[in-house]
Amino acid sequence: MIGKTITSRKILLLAPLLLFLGLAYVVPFLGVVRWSFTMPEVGLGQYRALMTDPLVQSVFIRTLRICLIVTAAVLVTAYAIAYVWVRGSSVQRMLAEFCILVPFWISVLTRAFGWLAMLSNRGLINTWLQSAGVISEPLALARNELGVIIGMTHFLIPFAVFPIASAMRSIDERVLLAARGMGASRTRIFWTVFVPLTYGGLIGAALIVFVFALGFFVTPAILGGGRSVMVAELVYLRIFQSPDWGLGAAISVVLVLFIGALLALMRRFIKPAHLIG
Amino acid sequence: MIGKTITSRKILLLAPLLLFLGLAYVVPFLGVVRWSFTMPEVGLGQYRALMTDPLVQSVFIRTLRICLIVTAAVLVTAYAIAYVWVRGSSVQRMLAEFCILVPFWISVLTRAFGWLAMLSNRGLINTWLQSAGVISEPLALARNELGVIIGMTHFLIPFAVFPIASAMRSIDERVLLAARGMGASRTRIFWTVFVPLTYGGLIGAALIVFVFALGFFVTPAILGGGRSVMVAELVYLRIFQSPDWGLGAAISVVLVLFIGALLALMRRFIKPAHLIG
Amino acid sequence: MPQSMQPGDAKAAEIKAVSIGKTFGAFHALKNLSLDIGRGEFLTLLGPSGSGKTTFLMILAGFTAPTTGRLVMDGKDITDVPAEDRSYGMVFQGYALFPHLTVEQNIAFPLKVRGRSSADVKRKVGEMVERVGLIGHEKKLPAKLSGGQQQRVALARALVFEPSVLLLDEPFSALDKNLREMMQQEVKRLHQETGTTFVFVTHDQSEALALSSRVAIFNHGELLQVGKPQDVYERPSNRFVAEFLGEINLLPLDTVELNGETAAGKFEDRTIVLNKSITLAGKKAVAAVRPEHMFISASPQTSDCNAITCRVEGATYFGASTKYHLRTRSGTSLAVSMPTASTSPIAPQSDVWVSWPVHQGFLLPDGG
Amino acid sequence: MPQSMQPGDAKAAEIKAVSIGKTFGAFHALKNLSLDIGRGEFLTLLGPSGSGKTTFLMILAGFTAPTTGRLVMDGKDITDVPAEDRSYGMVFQGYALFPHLTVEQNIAFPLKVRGRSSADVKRKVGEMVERVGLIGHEKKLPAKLSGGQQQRVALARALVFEPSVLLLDEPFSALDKNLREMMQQEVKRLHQETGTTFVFVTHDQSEALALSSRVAIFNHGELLQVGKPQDVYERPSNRFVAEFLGEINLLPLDTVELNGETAAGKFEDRTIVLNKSITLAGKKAVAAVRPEHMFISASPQTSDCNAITCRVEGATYFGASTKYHLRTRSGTSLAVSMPTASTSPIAPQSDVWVSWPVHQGFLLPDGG
Repeated sequence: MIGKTITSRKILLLAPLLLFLGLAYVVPFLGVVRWSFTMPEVGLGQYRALMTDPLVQSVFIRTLRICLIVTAAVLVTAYAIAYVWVRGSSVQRMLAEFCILVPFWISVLTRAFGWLAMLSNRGLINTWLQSAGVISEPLALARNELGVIIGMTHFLIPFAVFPIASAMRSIDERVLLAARGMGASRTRIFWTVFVPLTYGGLIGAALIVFVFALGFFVTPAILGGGRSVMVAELVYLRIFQSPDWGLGAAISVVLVLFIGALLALMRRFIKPAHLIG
Repeated sequence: MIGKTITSRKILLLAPLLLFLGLAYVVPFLGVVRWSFTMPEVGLGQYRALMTDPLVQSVFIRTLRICLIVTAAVLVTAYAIAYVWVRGSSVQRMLAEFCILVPFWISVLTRAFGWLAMLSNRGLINTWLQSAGVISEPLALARNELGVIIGMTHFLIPFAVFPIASAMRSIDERVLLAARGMGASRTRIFWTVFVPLTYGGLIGAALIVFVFALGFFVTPAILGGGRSVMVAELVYLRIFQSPDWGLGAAISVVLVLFIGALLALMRRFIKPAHLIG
Repeated sequence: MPQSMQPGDAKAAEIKAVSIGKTFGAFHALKNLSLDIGRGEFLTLLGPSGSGKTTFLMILAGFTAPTTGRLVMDGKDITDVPAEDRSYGMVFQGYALFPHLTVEQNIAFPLKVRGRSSADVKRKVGEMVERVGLIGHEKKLPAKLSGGQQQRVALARALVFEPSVLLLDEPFSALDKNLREMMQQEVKRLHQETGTTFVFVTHDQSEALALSSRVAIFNHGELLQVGKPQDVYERPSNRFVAEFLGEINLLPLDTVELNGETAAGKFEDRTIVLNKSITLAGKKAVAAVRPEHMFISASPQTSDCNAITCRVEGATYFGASTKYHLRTRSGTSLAVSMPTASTSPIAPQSDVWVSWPVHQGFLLPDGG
Repeated sequence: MPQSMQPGDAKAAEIKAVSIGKTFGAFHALKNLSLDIGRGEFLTLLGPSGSGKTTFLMILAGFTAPTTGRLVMDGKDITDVPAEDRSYGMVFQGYALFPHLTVEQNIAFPLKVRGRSSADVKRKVGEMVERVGLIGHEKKLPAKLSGGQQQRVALARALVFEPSVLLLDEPFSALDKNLREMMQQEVKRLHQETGTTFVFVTHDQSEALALSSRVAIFNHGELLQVGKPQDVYERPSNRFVAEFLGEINLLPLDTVELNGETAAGKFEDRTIVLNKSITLAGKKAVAAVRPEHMFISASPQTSDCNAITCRVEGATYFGASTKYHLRTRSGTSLAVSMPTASTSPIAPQSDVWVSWPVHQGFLLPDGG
């Protein structure tokens, strides 16, 4: 009943903010777009190279494969963590909170480093297994694609926990009680009531994780040891190690357009509130 | 009235999850802790170095200063964006959503690169100003501490927007109408009603941003051009460029403890729901 | 009581709404509504949800602009005056207290907005706290108060600056029955003490009848009837008003003859005599009688009464009254409500006479 | 109607609650409560919020374990049987429908859980959809239904597997008045048709009186009285029950003398004769009379009536009845509710006689 009337006064108030948003977000991106068409010379040359260069192509395919595996791994783990967070005892909640929030805020690097300490040839796992006599040569756990997937999954879990936990939290406790009262077992309730009611959060989490994984750079660079080059890293290599700024810019533009398309798709299925927990 | 009873069955169900959380989060960190005490030799040597090394000290102080400036800059901007997002017209909301979500998901690198395209000596701003005859020499906008602050602020804004927007969203529209009905001007309502009702979100955002900024690494490395070394970058340099794994591990441990202390402090003031939007 | 809040005070305003219309897109929330609100009266806007009553209140408050029509207060056109300049008191559904301010600060807010001196603010807030019975709670935050206490803070905050009009939007909907009745008496008392014009929105017809000097009944964005509680309850102008204000029995009449002050029609071969509340030019009509105006007896009552035969189908006990469910010979179902104490139990499935005084029945148009 | 759902069906269960206690930390939600629920009866648990009525229902349902005491169903101890094995139907406050399932799928859920054949499920769901009047809505999601329709789905889902007990937790609290009355009749009808034992929780005393075969009144975790609606309304065992079930006038008596079937006491120098509902061994007591059992007249009524003099202070119009606010000579305030039609208007500030039949008054202990 209470209509929000947008008065002209309100629009005047908002104008400087909109100007700021444009300057902070739109203009820098336009700079990248310009570079992609002008470096080293004006034209579509960089986009043509992007379509034909077999190195670039193979990097794109590897990126896609890793991102899909990571998304699946993240969703399963994040669902479990969100479940403990939302429905566990108060001690379990605190523990889950700690596990989710602390790594979320500690730099990517410090955590990737933690994983190296676990997985590298000189790391905990190999040291333990060797000293226990289980293996004689260290296992190749880090600095390859497996390392990338473990590291990325670990990094992305918190981003998926939030939307899933939010969906779980919005479930009416009485709906679950009602199912129990009708004689349904806990397993049945979980699969036929609880999980379907969290689909919104799951879809949101899947899109967030996939998009984020696409733009992933730091963890693969460290854990993959340069052998699992992914798209975002390619941008970095092209810009800072070779002087090929134009191709780097072109890759950036393609990445942004792809992510934009995914977002547009997503808007049709779920509300933004689901995405941000 | 509906008590959640934790049955022993439930605890059994949760046990593997707790085990997983431990393996994924606690053990890797313990590996880092071990390194900090054992490399290159067993003892507190690395922590002693950390206390006395003037390079490490100055890096810590610079980190703290930059993080505080960034936190302030982020809060102001994020508040404005959250306001447009929560209370603007539907077009404004979509625009704000796009501006918040897209950069949030595009890799750190691609965005830092966008800023370089704006701020570098060959970038948009300097090119425009030079061609307009305003300046003859390019301004030093990137690859220094100013560049670091601009890049970090830009990167961290979305993390602050979510908790602030969440606090704004939970304000009862009728409370604002009530204030208007009593004759209060829009400015008065904003400062005496609207802003105080978002304090929870603001505190949450400030802590998130500050903690995140502390662990910051990638943006300063690119935009700062190696001159504004911050703590997390120091970890990286110590581990990958020199063989000083022990000091890197020690710095990591101190970082984690500091962040843990901040989190503990925060728990006393605000609910986790406020932190994650 | 401060001098300025005596009944009949010049501060009470009268408002004329002229041809107010409001559309939200294709939805007509209000259709060409005209209504005069008298100085110092207690007017209740009554209707089901979505009937437009709250939209009208929001237009009165200035929070929503009407699509068409004008609002005139004390002879001045206020259609375009924004809410903050109308200075009406308002009590919202859910109270809408400032959660970050104490009771005292909540009540002081409108005075501070008006730039009153702090001594003045302190005195007025103290008076108001006393008047609504909140002494001892001044320093508490709203979240620490019970529902009734929050309601009192909302009333105090809305009245402290002596507004010329107080608007109340379903203020008691969140309270339980006993508390609701207590707060109703409180609001009635405050109306008498302050003499301010009260405009009250509710969907509860007994609340409307008990509190108001006049009731305006809304449905589908239209104003159906305005009148004193007795008038709208006992002489509703149409079927919706009749049914919304309480249960009613409807007997279809075959032919209706108007006859001076009364009307007569046939129901199941018996002549029913009714008050001629509306003029029906030869159309079909129904006789309407409220359940509490009918009574059950073994033989027909004749003196100034109508009577029909019915079969008892059941009874529902409500404490003070018992409602009997009956069916006439032609199958029309009837409800008769009688004081529990007044009758010996009536056996189900027995045949009885249902009678009612001629002046208690009235005519309504058929199907509307 | 299927054979298996006839009234008096063996499927209806009887439940004995023996010394049930429940504590949450230091809070005693239920204190040593014993109650027998008869086979096929409609028992209502009535009380204010926080009185323990919902806790008791949750213990009956098996969602909450009692701290002390036992539950016995048809002679079998079920205290430790989990909710999913009790197979009671339950209707929750707010319906608790599965939002992702259609009406049909919601109703089919308990049958599928029981592994019924799909033909059986289809037939039973079809029957139930028809019985609750939801034909044409089978494929809709709950969000597309009105409040009343959602309520019907909740009832259908709770009854489709022919439970021996149906538990209802304030099922109508979200509905508006007209719809609530309609759904009350629906529930009453379903109770008669199925013959199942119904246990109903509400805080609305008129709902409790209208629906139940027996009412159990709770306060502060204690069961204060159990009885038929007429018994608890007209012969409450203590002041809380008397006041919670409806308004009541309390006249403090100086001395009470018991005298065979009646008791007599002094109020303002007049002898008041009352039914001796409780035995008061020489203690102080109050005479209790409901407002609708009193009437106002110009001269005292003497035949089997008590009468006192009062001054009229005001009147509130409620449509069917008008409530007069009066004060006795010694300052006790009284309310008298009379059918609006039955009296000529009574002028405020006039002195009148208030009378009531001897059998309508009863004694209550003073202060409790």
